[in-house]
Amino acid sequence: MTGVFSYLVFFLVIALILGVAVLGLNLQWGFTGLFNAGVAGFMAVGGYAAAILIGPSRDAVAGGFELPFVVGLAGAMAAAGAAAAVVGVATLRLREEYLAVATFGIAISIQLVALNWEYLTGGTLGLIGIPNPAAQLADGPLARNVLYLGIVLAAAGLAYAGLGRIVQSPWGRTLKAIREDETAAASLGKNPVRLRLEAFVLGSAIMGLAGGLYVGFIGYVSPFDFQPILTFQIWTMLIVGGSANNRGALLGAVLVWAIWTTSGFIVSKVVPPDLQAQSGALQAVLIGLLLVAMLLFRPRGLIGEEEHVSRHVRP
Amino acid sequence: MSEPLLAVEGLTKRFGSFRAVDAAGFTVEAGALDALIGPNGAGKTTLFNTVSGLERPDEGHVRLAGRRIDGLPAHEVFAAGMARTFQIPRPFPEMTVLENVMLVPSGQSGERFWNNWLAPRTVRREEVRNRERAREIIAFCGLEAVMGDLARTLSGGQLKLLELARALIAEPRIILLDEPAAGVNPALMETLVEKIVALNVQGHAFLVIEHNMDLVMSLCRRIMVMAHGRLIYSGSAEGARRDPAVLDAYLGDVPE
Amino acid sequence: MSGALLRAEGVVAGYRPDSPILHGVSAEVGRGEVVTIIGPNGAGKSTLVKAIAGLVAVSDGSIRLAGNEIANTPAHRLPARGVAYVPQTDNVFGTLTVHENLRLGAAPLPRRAAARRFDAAYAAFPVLGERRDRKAHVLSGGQRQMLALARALVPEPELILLDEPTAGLAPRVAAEVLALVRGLAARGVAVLMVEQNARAALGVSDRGYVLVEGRNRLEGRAAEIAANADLGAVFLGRRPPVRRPAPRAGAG
Amino acid sequence: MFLQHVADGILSGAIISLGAIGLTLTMRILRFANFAHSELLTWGAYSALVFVGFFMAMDEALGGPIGPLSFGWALVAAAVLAGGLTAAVALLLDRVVFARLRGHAGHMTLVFASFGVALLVRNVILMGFGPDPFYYSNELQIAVRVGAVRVMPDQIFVLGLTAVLVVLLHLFMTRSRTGVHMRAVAENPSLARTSGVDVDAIVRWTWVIGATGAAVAGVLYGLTVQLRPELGFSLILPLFAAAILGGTGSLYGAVIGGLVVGLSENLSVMVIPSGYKPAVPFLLILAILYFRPQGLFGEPR
Repeated sequence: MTGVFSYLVFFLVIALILGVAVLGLNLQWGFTGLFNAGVAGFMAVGGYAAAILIGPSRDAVAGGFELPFVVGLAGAMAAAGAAAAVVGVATLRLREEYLAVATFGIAISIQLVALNWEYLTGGTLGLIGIPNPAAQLADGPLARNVLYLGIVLAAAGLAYAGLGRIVQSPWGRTLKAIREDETAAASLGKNPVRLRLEAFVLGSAIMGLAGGLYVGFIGYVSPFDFQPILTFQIWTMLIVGGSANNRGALLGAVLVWAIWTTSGFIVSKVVPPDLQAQSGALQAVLIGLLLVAMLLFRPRGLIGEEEHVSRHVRP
Repeated sequence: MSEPLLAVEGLTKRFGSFRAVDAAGFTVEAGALDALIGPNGAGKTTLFNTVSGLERPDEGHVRLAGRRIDGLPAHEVFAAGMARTFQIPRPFPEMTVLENVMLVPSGQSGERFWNNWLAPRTVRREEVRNRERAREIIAFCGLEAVMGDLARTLSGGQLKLLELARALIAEPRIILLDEPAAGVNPALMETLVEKIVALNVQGHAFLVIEHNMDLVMSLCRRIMVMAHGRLIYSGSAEGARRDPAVLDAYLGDVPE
Repeated sequence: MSGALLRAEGVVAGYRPDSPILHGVSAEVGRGEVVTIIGPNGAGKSTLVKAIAGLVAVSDGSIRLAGNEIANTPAHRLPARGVAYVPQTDNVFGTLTVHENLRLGAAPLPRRAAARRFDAAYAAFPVLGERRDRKAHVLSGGQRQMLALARALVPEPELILLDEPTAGLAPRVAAEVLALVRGLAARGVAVLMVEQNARAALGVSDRGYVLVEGRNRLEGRAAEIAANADLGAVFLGRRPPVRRPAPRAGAG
Repeated sequence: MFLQHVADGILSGAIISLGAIGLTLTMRILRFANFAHSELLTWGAYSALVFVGFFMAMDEALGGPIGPLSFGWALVAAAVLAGGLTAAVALLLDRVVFARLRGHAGHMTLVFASFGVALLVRNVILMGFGPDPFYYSNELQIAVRVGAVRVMPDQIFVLGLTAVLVVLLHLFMTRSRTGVHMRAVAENPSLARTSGVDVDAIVRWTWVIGATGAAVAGVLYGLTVQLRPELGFSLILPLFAAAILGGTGSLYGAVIGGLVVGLSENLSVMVIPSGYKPAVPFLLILAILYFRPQGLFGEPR
């Protein structure tokens, strides 16, 4: 029974961390219509930033500032936001496809930096020994994980509440108007470039937060934690849950992560261990099918967009 | 008082070698209700687009209450006090009528991201005021019954009224209406005309592109006629009907 | 007019089914006849030719070509059935050469039949032959209009639909284009033309229709329509100005 | 060294050009950025591998090398079949996924779907063939010296074939009726339609040409480098860079863009650590979007 419980805790920690990233993506795609093909890259930037800020000091590697976890998370958000600003300034004025291409490119480039800039990232070995903030307060792995789940819940709750509030603010209303009709919004006095950039940077910062939470939980960071498949998983979570709906985003995260881990479990029982790569591929095919099928047959996701007026105006 | 509300001077907009607007010049006085008419392809909508900042002029000046606004992006022209509507209405379809209108006022502090966190009370106060104002204007435009409906569910005529409401809440110095009556059924058209006249009586200035000539001739005090990108007539409706150049613009020249 | 090639009757059409632009328009064109449609802005003139050309959905009424219903035929099938359409703007392929533009005209023809038609086109429009391998975007406005006409004529259509063929042209060039249009009819082609330049267009036409707000208003011989005293009122309205209270000065 | 990098750059640039031609055509005619295009290279490369095995099983001699080249007629025949099969797959994908979304959904949904399709294709290949690399031939080749540069006979073949294909494509686009129609649809679909062009047929032709080019590029990549399931994935950025550099929709732009990308990648190792080489196309894309978004040869919009 404790086995099931501890697995459930572990499952929820990861699912909710991914859920935070999905919330960030939802701000970009769901509420602003920005296509970010480099989610994993922005999470990686956050993960590494957090690791450098909170990790132990080491020879031959930068960082090791041993700062508090919260500072690490703030740094994760700032670093991912800054990366987004660089890409956004170049592409947000142009055809929307170019943002997709550029974000895809930055994710690849970030991975290259992670692999090659050993002084900063530890190269292929990554950065290890990142202190888990829950470990200092709890004894034993289960208690630690439960406590960390609390941290993740708090972070996800904050992101959810904060985003919920901001998308219903005049800021969010303007964002939505720009998504619907940029020309009309501009001729009603709104500056599309500024707002898009803000939403893109904020969404990416939230992805960075997810990256920081992930690193704090598993205790190390390496280039192999933020593979391109992660971007697909997060996209699928958003599409399954229903974009432009934050409840849908979290629901999609838990649901798709459940499908992913269950399928991984089944595949590992069925496929011989020497065909590991193939079993991973089978899982990826499942995700791909799910994404395409949702787009074709239920494009609004499980929970579609909600109609909401400014939060100060609800009856 | 010597400064006209809107002054357009030598305005030219080229697309390739084609001069869609060709050295157009005119003024609109405060409190005016002027019409801009002309045959298809005369450059009326391009003139609107160029004046309202959606297109950059190639030559010429536009002054609004004395201030140069040519070359400014659309959102800054709007902030300077000029609102416009579109020939084919451009609502935000997935937003309610109320949201469509509340969106508009410039300089809402809640439009700045951080103000929503740092000054939530100011934002709330403004929103409440904004909502009251939006409700009044929506009611004035006769859209009270659909205030909470998504804009995509509105009829063509209701969308025209929504566009008018969105323009009104900004309290612009001048409103450019691009074919307010196109695709509107006669009953709603009466309402629309009533609203425009009532607003004009209150002092709002309008410049109207309209194809329905009976409407233009009865609604507007001054008529400007545009042909081949140029302004060829400015004066009364009666005069326009008798002006040979205007007739030529509509019916073409007799070939030599 | 009983032997009309094109007979449109009670055509209801528009971009959105719930708000049609044409509310039951009828028109006929015979072989060798030039027919012009005029009317104020928003009358539905262009919509009518687009509906005949298969670009706008027809929700009611009929469009018959030599007795066969062609309403809602996919646009790309109409050239093979003898209907050519020249739009008002963007009516040549600027990135293609003059000759390649003519090859587009041969799209509905069997491959072998084309070459002879090109020779005929260059004979009819010598100016195009001189610029055979130039990209179309370097042509002047009048030359473009000729190229658009030449392209439309390559498959030897029975009916040609022209949407404002003189728009944006200098008066002298416009007159040349209209003379060409008259020449088409002399070869037995039926021409249906929308024109802004009503007097000039009626001057080369046999008959004319006046549309107002998606309905037939006047029809008849071209000269009669051009001479109709009501024409100005059709375009510029007839209702007297309404008296309104004076505005409050200076406010707003 | 410099000349060697130039030679290698032209070679990889040639392959990128072939792939980018199809990508730029889809971006222009189908009007969306197809992230699945580069997976067609992988598909083509692997299906040629299967056909080679098939021919070799029929007659061992077909695998024998042609002259100084490392491969035999089996690969030539296999490449032709792979081109056909890849075109068929592209048409199938269009029918099942893209055509259903075209016109209804927003065009970014198409981009989105192309991501899903790319993931599917890549992982189906990974499932079938595993992660280890394959080669068409185990023959060793002796490099020939051309001035200061060492090249393999296969590499000369790749360059020659690419040049021939580009010339053939040019002739197709300017001489054949379908080619002229394709260019017309790319410029103005509505006018093409009213001139009597069946635009749906042109869309199918676009897929066929793009996919065939992709398959050949994939085979050439497999021949000069190796076959890996991530072959196409690693080429996504170079292909987009070539298409955007050349000005979206321009065939010759894509060819020159491909060469620029290949050369920049290979010359970059002289200034930056080679581990960063795959980021070069991204930097090119950013630079071009900053300074000349219409591409090197495009008209400003």
